[in-house]
Amino acid sequence: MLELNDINVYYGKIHAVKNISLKIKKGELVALLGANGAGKTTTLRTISGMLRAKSGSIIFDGQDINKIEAHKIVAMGLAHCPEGRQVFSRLSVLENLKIGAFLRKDHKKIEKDLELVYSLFPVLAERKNQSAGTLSGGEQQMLAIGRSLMSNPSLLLFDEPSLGLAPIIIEKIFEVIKELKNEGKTILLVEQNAYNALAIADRGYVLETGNIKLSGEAGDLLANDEVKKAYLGG
Amino acid sequence: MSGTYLLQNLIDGISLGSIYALVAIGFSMTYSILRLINFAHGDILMIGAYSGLFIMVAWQLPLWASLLGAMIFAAFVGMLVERIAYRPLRGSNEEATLITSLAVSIFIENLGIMVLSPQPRGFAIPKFLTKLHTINEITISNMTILIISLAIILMLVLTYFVICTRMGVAMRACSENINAARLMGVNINKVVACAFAVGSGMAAVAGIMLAGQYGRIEPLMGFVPGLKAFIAAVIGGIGSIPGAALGGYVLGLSEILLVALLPAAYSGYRDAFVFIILILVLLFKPAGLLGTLEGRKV
Amino acid sequence: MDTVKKNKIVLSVEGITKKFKGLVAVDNYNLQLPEGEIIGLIGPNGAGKTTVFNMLTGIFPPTEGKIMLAGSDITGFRPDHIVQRGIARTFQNIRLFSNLSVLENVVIAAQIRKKYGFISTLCSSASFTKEENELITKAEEYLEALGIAEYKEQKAKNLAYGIQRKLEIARALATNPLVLLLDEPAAGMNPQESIDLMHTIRKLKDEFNLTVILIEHDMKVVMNLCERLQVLSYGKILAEGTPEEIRNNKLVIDAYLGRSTASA
Amino acid sequence: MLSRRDKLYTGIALIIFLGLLGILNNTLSGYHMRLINLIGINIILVVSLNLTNGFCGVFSLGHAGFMAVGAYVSAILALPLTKKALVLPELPTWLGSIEVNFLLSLIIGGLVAAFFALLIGYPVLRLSGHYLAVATLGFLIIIQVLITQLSHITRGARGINGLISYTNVWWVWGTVIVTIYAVWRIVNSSYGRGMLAIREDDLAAESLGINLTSHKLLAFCVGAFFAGVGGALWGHLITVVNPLSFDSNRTFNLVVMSVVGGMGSITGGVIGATLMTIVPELLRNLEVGITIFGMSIPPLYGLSQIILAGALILVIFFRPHGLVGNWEFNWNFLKKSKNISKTTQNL
Amino acid sequence: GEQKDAAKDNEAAAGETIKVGAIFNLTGAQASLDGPSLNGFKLAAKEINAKGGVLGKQIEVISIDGKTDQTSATNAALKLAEEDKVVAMAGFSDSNYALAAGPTAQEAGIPFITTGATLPSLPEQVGDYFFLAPFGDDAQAYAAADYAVEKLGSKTAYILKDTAMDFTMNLAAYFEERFKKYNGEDAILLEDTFKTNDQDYSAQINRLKAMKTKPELLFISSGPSDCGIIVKQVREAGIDIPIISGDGFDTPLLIELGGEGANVDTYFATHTCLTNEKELVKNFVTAYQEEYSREPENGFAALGYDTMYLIADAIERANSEDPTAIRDAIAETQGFEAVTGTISYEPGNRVPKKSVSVLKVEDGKFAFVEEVTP
Ligand SMILES: Nc1ncnc2c1ncn2[C@@H]1O[C@H](COP(=O)(O)OP(=O)(O)OP(=O)(O)O)[C@@H](O)[C@H]1O
Ligand SMILES: Nc1ncnc2c1ncn2[C@@H]1O[C@H](COP(=O)(O)OP(=O)(O)OP(=O)(O)O)[C@@H](O)[C@H]1O
Ligand SMILES: [Mg+2]
Ligand SMILES: [Mg+2]
Repeated sequence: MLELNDINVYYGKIHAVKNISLKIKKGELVALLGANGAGKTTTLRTISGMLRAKSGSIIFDGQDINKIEAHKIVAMGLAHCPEGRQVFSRLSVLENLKIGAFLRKDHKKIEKDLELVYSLFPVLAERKNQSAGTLSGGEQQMLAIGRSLMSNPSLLLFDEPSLGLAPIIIEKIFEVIKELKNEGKTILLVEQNAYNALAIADRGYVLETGNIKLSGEAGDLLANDEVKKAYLGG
Repeated sequence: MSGTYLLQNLIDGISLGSIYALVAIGFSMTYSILRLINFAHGDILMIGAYSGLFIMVAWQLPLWASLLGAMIFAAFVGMLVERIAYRPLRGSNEEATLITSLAVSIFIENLGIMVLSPQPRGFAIPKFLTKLHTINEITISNMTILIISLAIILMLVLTYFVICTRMGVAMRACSENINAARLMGVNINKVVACAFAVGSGMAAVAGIMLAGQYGRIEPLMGFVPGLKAFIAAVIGGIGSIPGAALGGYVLGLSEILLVALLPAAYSGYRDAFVFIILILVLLFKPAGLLGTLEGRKV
Repeated sequence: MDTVKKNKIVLSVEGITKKFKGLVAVDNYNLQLPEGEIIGLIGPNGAGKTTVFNMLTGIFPPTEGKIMLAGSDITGFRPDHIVQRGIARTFQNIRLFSNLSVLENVVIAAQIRKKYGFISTLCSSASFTKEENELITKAEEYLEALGIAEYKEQKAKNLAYGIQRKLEIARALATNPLVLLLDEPAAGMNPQESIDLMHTIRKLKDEFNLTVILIEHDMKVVMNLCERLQVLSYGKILAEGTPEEIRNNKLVIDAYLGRSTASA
Repeated sequence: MLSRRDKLYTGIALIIFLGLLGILNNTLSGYHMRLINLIGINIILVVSLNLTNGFCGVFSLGHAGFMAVGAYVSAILALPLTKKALVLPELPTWLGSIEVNFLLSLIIGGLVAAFFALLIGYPVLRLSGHYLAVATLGFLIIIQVLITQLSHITRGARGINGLISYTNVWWVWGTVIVTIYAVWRIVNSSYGRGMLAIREDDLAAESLGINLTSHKLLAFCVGAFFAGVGGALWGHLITVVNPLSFDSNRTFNLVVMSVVGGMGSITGGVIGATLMTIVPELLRNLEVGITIFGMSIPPLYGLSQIILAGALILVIFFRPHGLVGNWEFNWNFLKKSKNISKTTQNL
Repeated sequence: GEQKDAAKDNEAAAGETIKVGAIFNLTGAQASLDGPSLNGFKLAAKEINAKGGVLGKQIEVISIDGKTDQTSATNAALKLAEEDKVVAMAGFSDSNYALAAGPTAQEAGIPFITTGATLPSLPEQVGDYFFLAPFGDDAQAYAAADYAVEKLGSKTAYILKDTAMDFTMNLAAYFEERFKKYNGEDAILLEDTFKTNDQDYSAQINRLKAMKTKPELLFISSGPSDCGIIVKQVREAGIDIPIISGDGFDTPLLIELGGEGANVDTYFATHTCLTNEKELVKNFVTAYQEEYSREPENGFAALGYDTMYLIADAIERANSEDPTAIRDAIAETQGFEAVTGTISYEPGNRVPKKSVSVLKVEDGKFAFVEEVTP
């Protein structure tokens, strides 16, 4: 479904992503791990068209999307829940969610998805008319996840969805992600919380300073000594 | 001071305020999305007025047609300016875009002086618009009525557009966070171009109204209204369309009423008083009349 | 732990409340904080933890209640006055001076105690030079203490996330506080980095004789570091006690911890 | 802080520079010397503007207003008594009967401007961003109105003419050196760091013990002081001041110089002011009618401004943070060749 | 920018040219006044050159844009004096800029004739190298007051003046002085103000309408850019007492913008009437039309034209290219016939004694009413 071939990404002179290749099959949940600054966010931003790879190709649904503008990639069925939430702070919670469904025209289904998001995150229903900027950090994170679900995507990119959340919510979010996978969505998950991520993922990649260092089945990675030492705190 | 005197001044203030409001609304369209103080907005207004005059004189078309034509032409120029001068700087710092817009303004003004000659020209409006109505010693011309109603109609239409249409929602999203808007599938180039088109079209309307009301156009006519639009938009609250309109009315009304209410010997102090009022407004409402202070969320 | 309890109270908070247009973000929050303690403030997202910090540091004045630091009332003081009295903080969303160097970031915080005046600045007097040099040495010490001295010439925005977090702590320390407020210092760190951070905080506490309030969602860090925990929920204190007590508190499990974390 | 080596280099450079000025002063035509003086005055204005707009992040559009205050105060004070009775007969007696030497009039002009900055800054500096820009623009307009209306002191729209052309290369460049020195001292002190912190994140700065108001006020007042002195020098160069001399266009002009050079840098201010003074004069030479193949094209007045505008857009396009950004001049390039690459990289 | 008019080969033939400097504000707010002036100035130079120039040499007009900016104006003057070595300079329709550039010329010892600034004290303020080509504000204001009192029989007046311009403030002051001399201290019923380019005068007009005793005359002291709009708005508000003003009204804009309103009792005192039947005037108008394919935009075009001839005449009489000699010759000018009237400088006075024309708007045209020498 998604295939990255030898992509290289730069910020000016900084070479943030070096020759990365990865593959995600339809319906798979893949975890992308790595220390701070490894290039995880950069990779996701390149996939969703926010950044351009200098070389390499990104194949999504059989089409090279590296030169395609971000909004067209979204129209192809990709949703990206960005790092740092990026909610529209002066718009209300409800408006934020509606913008998530910006490209959709099936109003009935949108209403249904809205209910679904509310049932996943009841706080959002309580706060639906509050402006998003005044939500607490965790509430904003829920809003960002909810918003990315609203486009009814086939491929989801999550960038550290558990950042700053209460344990009980983290649990919930991983459940939600698992459920999404069960529904048949394809998911690329960037996480610091490597335990939880690998626990629900099919496969994983480990990035280090812009390079892919390790990859394999989730279970194997969990058991890998190197991974344990570097990322699992043991 | 008689009631009619006050009423007459109120009407005149609203009429002047309507023109400021028209300019300010257009200004704030682009201002809210790109945080761009578009000093060239006043010059687009000038282009709108000249093209309106051209359509009326050269093609002998009626006022509504020249309004429409001028809007289209100004929208085109606005989009062109955005494409050439502002888009390459998208996402850059505020000062950079500010200077660019100043440069664009200098460019257009001097081109105007070279091409159109610095001589002011008369701008004649159809006879029926100059007709005066007198009720109880209060006079009001059809032109004034047209200006006020056009301002109100355009304001409502735009508010509807921004709140209810998809493009409008996309604009608001962009004005909050351009990158997140892209992730929602919003084509920001289209949105920004559209904002410039709408803003410039509004400027053209304002330009023709200004020219019609005062009967004169010249290449530098945009400078003062452009500055006032900036002031009005800020006073109203950055990014708020009703705010920009309100700011325009506050400015227009205070300019007229201060002269009317101050003794003649002090009317020269008008602008000082206007700005003292505006500074006071800002001190009590630091985010403008209708703006919301982005909460000190930590 | 008993010895700690006997210590005198540095920070005493009596019934502070914060309302935002109808929403009661914090409701009657109380705290008696003895010198040298690390207390954990946990609770669901939106419970009002950061708001408590904001009130303590003067970002918002509390709607009601009183804050006493080392015996004097600081309620409603401006943030800069409060830091001078001795409460420093880090921010949940990192707020470094991103275009300035790491060293400058810390010197800015350290200069809170400088004494030279404007005239000596203009004529570059001896006292000016001496104090400036002292400030830089001081700042370097704090960077050393957090183990990030090697980055001192770099711009803050070019640092990796974890380093930025540490820099925020160094910066807060440089104001020489009595009480340090840490707002989710481990957010965005992987488990190994969190553990390293935990050790750092403990070391700093001893080295600088600090009293700490810690907001954190990483239970491993909280449970290991704190002697006492307060749980906020919907702005109210839901529970208070030792990590052990909190871990087994049914209310807290339901509202915050969830089954798996509690059992982990 | 400068190392001993840097102090030496700076001293030598200063002596060479002053010597050069002396030589130029005796060889160049008055026209060219005037350009050199204008460059100096613009440097004073732009470097002082950078203190607020660049270092402190307080975007003020009121600089021309402070110039006006300084220029008028100094003009009125330094006008010889005989002329004063003629030109400004309505002055209050105490003002009408004093004549102050030029240096003192410059300083008083600057101080009065700084005092105005204190008055307006105290309420207004709590605003931020464009709100502050509008409020300071308002201040400029209020000053203009006052000058126009208080005609018994200022002669209103007529302006005060016949000022003695005290301003010469030594006054100007002496002030330039003082300005740069003072701003440089401030920037490299706790005050300057506080300003930078406020620019980067005012909330964090406040939470680290920085008093926002006093730091912003300091930047604003010092900036205004030098703007006042610069305005006074300008007035005694042109020898006539009137309200139109200090309008919003002049403020915008200064802002352009500041942004083109680099707002957060003294070096940037110097470069921006120099370029934006010289280039428009040079561009005048383009406004000449030419004859090609028997077709004569009349001179296109306004062409130089159009070209300048185009050039500005290009500069900003390639260097959105100005020509030097936040880079500051230093002597490192003299050290060793391997350091050269480092400095140019910073550029 | 500068411009070297004479073709290169021409120059070679004559050996060299006589350089005359022209500083006009060709861009910025003053451009609409100064542009026509420069046109007139250059037209005259061209005519003179076609007739063989002066002292057997061609005149080369070096023109620099003052950009409506005092700094640019002084730079330009210095450049002309020191780089281009002109023998005389001319320019500006506004005293602010004349006051900036004039002293530079004075210091360099080069005569400067302002084509359009009418502040009578200018020469006194700048020095003995500075001359006015037009009459002073006092002359036109007195002429207007005289006409109003003697011919229109006005006993009371209302004054509306632009406070942003030196010219309008002075004009109003001189008018007031003269009018009060005729009709007593209380003759001015109200004095109101506005600012250049205000565009909306309704508040002032409302106050005028609300006055208890209505004045018999409106004196409107405005510049060319505002006059039409003011007249239009005054008339639209239903006020039809006579309006009178100075040369600020001498612009086609008065008719174009004033519309019907301008046809109602609107008078002004100015330099000349371009529809005048005088030979000189007619020749000028045709030559201007031929050169620029449009009517002279305003009276300043004629003043620019006259100034060039005035300078050429002085050079001829001085029989020298020495600036000081030329200055002396200008100062001795007597009975010089120009489009804008006869120019004579009385000894020690560098404001010419010139006749003032009073014009009236009739059927959308300027009509000559009378010529007075106040
Ligand atoms: N806007 C930017 N400009 C310059 N460099 C950047 C920018 N964004 C990221 N980088 C650099 O690129 C590298 C990769 O960053 P990236 O954000 O992709 O890391 P990450 O793996 O997502 O880390 P984290 O876990 O902290 O989110 C880092 O060295 C970072 O400093
Ligand atoms: N400036 C504000 N205006 C309005 N409401 C606010 C503001 N700041 C916070 N709130 C509200 O107050 C509540 C408490 O917020 P706070 O940021 O203190 O939560 P928190 O406990 O820190 O949560 P998290 O763990 O997610 O950071 C939230 O519901 C939030 O929406
Ligand atoms: Mg990341
Ligand atoms: Mg929080």
